Amino acid sequence: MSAERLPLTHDAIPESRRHIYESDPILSARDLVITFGRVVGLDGVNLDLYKGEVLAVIGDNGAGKSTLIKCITGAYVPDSGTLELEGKRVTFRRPQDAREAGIETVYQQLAVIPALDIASNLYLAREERRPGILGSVFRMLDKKGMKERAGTSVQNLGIQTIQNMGQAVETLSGGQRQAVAVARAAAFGSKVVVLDEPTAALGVKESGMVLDMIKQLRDTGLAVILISHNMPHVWEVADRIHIQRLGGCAGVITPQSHEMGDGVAIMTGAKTLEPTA
Amino acid sequence: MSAERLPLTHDAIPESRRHIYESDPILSARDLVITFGRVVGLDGVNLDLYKGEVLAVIGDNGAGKSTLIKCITGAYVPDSGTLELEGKRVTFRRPQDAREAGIETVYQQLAVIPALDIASNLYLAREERRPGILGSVFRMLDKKGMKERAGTSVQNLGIQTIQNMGQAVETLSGGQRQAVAVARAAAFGSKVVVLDEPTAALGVKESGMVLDMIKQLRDTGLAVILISHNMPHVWEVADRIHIQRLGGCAGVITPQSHEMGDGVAIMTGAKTLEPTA
Amino acid sequence: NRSSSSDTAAGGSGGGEESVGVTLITKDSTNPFFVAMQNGAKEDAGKNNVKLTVASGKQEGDDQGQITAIEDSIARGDKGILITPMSTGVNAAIKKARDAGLYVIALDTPPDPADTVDITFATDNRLAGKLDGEWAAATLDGKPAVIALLDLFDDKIVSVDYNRDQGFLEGMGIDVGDPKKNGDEAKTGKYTGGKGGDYTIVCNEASNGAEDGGRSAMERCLAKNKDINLVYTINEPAAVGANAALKAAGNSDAIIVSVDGGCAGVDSVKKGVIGATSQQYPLKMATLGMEAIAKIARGGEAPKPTDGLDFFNTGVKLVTDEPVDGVESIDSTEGADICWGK
Amino acid sequence: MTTTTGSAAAEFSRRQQSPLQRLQHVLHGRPWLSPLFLLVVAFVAFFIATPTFLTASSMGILLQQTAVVAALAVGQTLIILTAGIDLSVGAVMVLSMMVMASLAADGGMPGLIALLIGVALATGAGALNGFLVTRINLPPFIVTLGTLSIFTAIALLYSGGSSIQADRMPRLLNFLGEGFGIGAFRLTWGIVVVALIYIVMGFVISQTAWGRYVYAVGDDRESARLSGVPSKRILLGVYTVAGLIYGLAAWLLIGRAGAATPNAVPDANLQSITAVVIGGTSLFGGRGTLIGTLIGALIVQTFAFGLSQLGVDQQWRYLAIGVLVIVAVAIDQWIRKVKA
Amino acid sequence: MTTTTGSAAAEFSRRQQSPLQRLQHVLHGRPWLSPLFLLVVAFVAFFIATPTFLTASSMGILLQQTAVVAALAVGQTLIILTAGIDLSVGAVMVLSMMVMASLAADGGMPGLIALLIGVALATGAGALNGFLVTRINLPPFIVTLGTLSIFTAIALLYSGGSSIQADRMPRLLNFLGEGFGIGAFRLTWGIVVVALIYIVMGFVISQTAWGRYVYAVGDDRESARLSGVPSKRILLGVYTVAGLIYGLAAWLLIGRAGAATPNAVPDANLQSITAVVIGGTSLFGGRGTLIGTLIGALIVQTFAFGLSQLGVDQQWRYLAIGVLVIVAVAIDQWIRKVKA
Ligand SMILES: Nc1ncnc2c1ncn2[C@@H]1O[C@H](COP(=O)(O)OP(=O)(O)OP(=O)(O)O)[C@@H](O)[C@H]1O
Ligand SMILES: Nc1ncnc2c1ncn2[C@@H]1O[C@H](COP(=O)(O)OP(=O)(O)OP(=O)(O)O)[C@@H](O)[C@H]1O
Ligand SMILES: [Mg+2]
Ligand SMILES: [Mg+2]
Repeated sequence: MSAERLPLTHDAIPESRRHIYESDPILSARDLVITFGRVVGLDGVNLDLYKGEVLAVIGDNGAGKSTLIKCITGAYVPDSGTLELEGKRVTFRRPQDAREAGIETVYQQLAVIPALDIASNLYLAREERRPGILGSVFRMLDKKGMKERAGTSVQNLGIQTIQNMGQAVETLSGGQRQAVAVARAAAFGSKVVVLDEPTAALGVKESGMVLDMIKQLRDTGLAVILISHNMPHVWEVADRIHIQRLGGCAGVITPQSHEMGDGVAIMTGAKTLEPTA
Repeated sequence: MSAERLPLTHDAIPESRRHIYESDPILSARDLVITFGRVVGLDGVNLDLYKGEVLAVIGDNGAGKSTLIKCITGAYVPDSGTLELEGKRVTFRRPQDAREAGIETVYQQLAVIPALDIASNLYLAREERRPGILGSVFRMLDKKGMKERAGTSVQNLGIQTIQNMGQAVETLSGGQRQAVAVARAAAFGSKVVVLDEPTAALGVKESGMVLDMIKQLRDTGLAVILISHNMPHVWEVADRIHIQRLGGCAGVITPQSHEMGDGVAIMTGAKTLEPTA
Repeated sequence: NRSSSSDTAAGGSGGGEESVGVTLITKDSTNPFFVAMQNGAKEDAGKNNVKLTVASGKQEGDDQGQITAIEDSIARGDKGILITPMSTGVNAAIKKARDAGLYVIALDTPPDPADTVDITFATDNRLAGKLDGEWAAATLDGKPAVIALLDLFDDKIVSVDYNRDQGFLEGMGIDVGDPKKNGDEAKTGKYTGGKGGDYTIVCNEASNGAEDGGRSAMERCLAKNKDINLVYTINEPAAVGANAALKAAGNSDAIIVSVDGGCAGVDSVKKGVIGATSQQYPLKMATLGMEAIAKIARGGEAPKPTDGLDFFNTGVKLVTDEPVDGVESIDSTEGADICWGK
Repeated sequence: MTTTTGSAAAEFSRRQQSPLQRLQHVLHGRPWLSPLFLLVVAFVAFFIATPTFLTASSMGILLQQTAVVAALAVGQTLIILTAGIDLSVGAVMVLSMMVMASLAADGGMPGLIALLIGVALATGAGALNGFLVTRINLPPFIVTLGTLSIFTAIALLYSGGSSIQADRMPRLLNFLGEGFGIGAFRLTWGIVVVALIYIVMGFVISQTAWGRYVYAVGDDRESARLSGVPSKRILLGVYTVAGLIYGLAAWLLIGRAGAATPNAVPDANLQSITAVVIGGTSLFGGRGTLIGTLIGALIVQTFAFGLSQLGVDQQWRYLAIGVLVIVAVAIDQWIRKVKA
Repeated sequence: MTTTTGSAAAEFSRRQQSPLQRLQHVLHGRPWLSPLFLLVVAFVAFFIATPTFLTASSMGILLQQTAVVAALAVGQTLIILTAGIDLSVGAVMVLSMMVMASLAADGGMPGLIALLIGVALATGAGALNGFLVTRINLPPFIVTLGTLSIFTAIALLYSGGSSIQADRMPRLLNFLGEGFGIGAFRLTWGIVVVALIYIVMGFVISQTAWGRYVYAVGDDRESARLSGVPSKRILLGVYTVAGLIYGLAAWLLIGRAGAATPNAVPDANLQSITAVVIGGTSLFGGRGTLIGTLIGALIVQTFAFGLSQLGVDQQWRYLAIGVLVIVAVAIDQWIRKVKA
């Protein structure tokens, strides 16, 4: 049933991590196309994602990275193209569908609710109920518990400047807000975690902690898609790198097969990647 | 009339650039304090900015960087503290006041109008009118001219993926949107340009072009405040570095006096800066 | 009984004649008075081979709605218009219609000036109020009157509102100040109707002419003075609401008077909820008006005003089961037979 | 008192708070305190100005007069919290009222069945609004503007414009108008029903996930959607629940008016919206409380009642209410903005 | 045809466009095309259904019937573009009308002076709304809900509820009701004034910086402020200009009704808002056009007129208009969403 695998540049993947690519991809996208009026968003993009790997997506501004992951996570419904999760065809009509299938996403625009506080945002659509009859019959939220756990999650990302966990998210600094979104994805992703520029607004220390978190997620067997403009970050954590260019895919490389400079050159079109067999 | 200068670590500034500090600061802030309910935003911050210099502001997430520049540019009115522009006391009640005084700002949240197109956003509150009677009497906008010039400005920042200059800003990618905001500040700043994380969403090439732009602005005699989490960028372009920590200023260093690692250590509180005489 | 209308209709109308377009324009479509008028007219339209279009303002005060309806009627090529004019604001439009050759009959409310329309089929709202007042004064039999006035609106001033209210006070023998302004009379003094006596006006409250509004209005009046013994209401729905409030407050002595004499209202008289109500005949107005227009359109003669009046009086009768001397009235059984003018 | 997380944050907020700042903080968390303050002021003022205002019987009446609008305002609050608006609230109530009354009076149905059909109809009407908002993606203002005309017209056509008196209906339909009380302070069963509606819905929107979704959808619908909130289902639910509440209000209104009339509460939409907004709920969605709405409804009614007790003329009263609306919200803004 | 910038972008958009996509693009740039389409459909349908609809005289009448609401809707559009709403539109107009009529009729003032005072009063009333919105920072809904009551009450108290006939006023005040025409197609000077208002304001909001600020403030007030747009001044200006337009509408209305009546056009607020929204303007601000508003006003009036020519009864007409409002906006949504 499942789509044919995309070719892998096996030799460029270190021995220690080859086992990842022995099983079938957890997520495959084929020929994704989306247009907005006369603007072309995606122009037939293919993507394979394996359990336990970090797939980075890089590309110029406006290359279609965010559009690509939106099509994968149900935020956009592509005009054409197919999606397979664990070998089964899926169509996500809404982000909720993708979430329920185990794909957790941090969108570039963060998707936090300004007026709700940090804990409410972290647990949004994942609320926990009180134990006992209050929870089961009256469906009462466990506000206190969620607040405490939210505090821990955010601190785990190194954000220590939040003075009041009951603060509305709209009053947070850009980086604090991003930390809330990232903490949410990390807490709830069960199969795939998609991060669209998760460290853009974060400080040095906080970024480092997010990278650690990504590695942890990968090690527990989740698949991670990381979009970033920070090449050192990408080269540090990625297993493979999908290069997006002008709405299409300009090729997939690995940190081992190519230098950062090459990656940047390919993504800006200064160099083209010869198709590998 | 004007406030006493803050001490400068003169010896840490390269000979070639010392002349900058001979004239009086173009902008001085003293004892800025702002609170939001029971949240402390700024806790008595001082800042001097000189013509022709790039002053970087670094600090952890939530350290008060954005709050600081909002107080300087009229977006917030501080609870107490004074502001001097070219030696004269000023109070900015609205961003418009600061703009009219020659301070152009890119806020972290960008402040673009989603439904307006790129050119309209670039020229917002700076519109150009048609020549002749159409402009002077009928106050008709020079839409075509603005559109053309806007196209050039955005391309100068290396953003080549914008397919249609009439696109509403809400349909742009995160980086494209940021480029629009940066292009605006660059085009109109006459004395001071303030950039709050201008490269957060930008690609490698585009970031490089923004750094070049900053240097250009500095060379033409403008003062630039740059907030960034990207230490290599900061160390590349900054003349001095203001370190913000927990709402206060943890000290001012220069790329020559301190290593990046030291800067990060100070900003996270791992190290403290001995007050220099 | 409908004999009056079918008599006249029998003369000319036959199946073969071309139908005559008539538009009935009321003030609104929710006041039971106008609803009765519309329904009655619709039922009788076939008899005269009239093609009737019913229109109205959106609500009381909607001059523009009536003007629009008049223009629509002209454009449609109707032969005549029956209208309860909202205010003098529609006079110009009526003139336009007459200039265009339409025969315009005012119903219920005479326009100001009266010759704005071809003829008016109306009742006298002031007289309706007056009958209530006279009856109430006589019924009180010299006792002091503690009066609540439940008017129509507080956000608009309309002629029915002050005509009925001020007519009632005049009937009681109380001096009204400005006859077109509610609430500017002295709050206490002597009434001269019946045997005469002291009066106190507790309140003027707007009821919106509906049960819920009538109830709220009455409650406010009662909070000010629980000894109210005479309640004037703009129409019977308001009276029903007032009665509910009185009952809840344990006040069973107050007399309620009202205007309209609709079928439900007469029933309320029979049950003793309302002491007396001035009955008007909207249905009669509408059917007579339609007949007249049909007749004229087919070359017949125009109707004439009632002798001594500048309008064709369709009459007002006081309906009560406790008649008093000196005030002519009919009882509720009789009133029920002719309610709304059927 | 403060849940400070981590030492850095603790260090951050070491400043002392002035009493005013503390007041502001309290108000920030409980935005309905400032309308409450206004309500109390109004009570004191009217108490001083007129002896007939603060009496047991007056208070009972005030509550009864507030009941219907207060009930409608619950549905309106839910909808406004989702950044919508409901102009059809009165129309739905009237339609439901006419249907339940006529089924019982003319159709000879048992009261309970007529009541259930009437409430179900209102629920369906609400669901129709919700359907148009979520499936056809129309702005709520448009949808309810349209259904306002539609439901009103249907109610008029169905009832032929005439009203149905209470004595023709079974007791159940009138039951909410019946009262009980201690001395002169009389309450009706209708007030009890309204209180229950507030308690239940207050619990639901503040303590359950559904309630949180209502706020989230109203504050930022796209972000809520991206966060996995089933925003369409929530919206549909909100409109449906609102319809159900309007159905209950219809029952209430029969008891209150002692009749079912097609022109009852003609300005129900403005009245209910006014209560919601005076109660501190934002018309842009996502911010507000039910308790605020209740206070808002009470404020308007208190003013109307108090001014009438003072014997103020009708047109002047109309003017005063206009001023009140503005002043109430201005005070609210001012109190919240107080800064040390 | 496309202003592609740079080769990369050119390469990006090399795809062919289907005709449907092109249609969608056209509609995207001119959102008023879809209400226009509906208007045309309505014209054709009524033309077929009744002979009295598409005649020269009927068309003249249709325009006259639309004029007042169309004028009010210009002010309403401006305010809605700033994410506000004006409930006081009818009240301001009526107050201004009563004052200008009574100054001329009872006060014996020359027509021009009475007119100017009346229009100035309306402008002032608009400015008061604007002041409350910008300085006291109140939501426009609240402000205009309050001033709706206030202005209405003042107009009633001032006029004592009685109307003033045209023959008591100088000709100038009636002038806009006078007509001219070619054969049966008669226009009034009022229609000319309305056309001028549309042309002038259409130019202002689409071609000047002020117009652009109106959109910017409405779309995102905080961003506009941060961009240096003097948002308070713009808002104050918008409300003031709207007031001025309502003053002109008052003049128009005297001519149209041949009298000044204190209760005229009681649902002016809903009518004008309906026109704006059917015309494709978003109630959340920042998106919309004046030409759309004009078409919106025409659509509603066309339906009402056409149905009445068909002899449809009032209640059914209300129902039909309700359906129309929903269908009109639904079609609009649908057309814009068409995808290849
Ligand atoms: N809703 C939309 N309507 C029109 N154009 C759109 C829309 N969404 C995206 N685009 C366009 O599609 C292209 C790809 O955008 P996308 O957000 O995927 O870029 P990106 O690779 O994520 O860039 P960045 O690094 O700046 O975030 C851009 O040119 C953008 O203008
Ligand atoms: N309007 C507000 N209300 C309450 N708290 C606020 C408000 N604005 C800012 N804060 C708080 O002030 C602190 C400083 O925020 P600021 O935005 O200045 O941080 P920053 O240094 O710019 O951080 P980042 O690098 O993440 O952008 C944060 O803790 C934030 O929560
Ligand atoms: Mg992106
Ligand atoms: Mg910041």
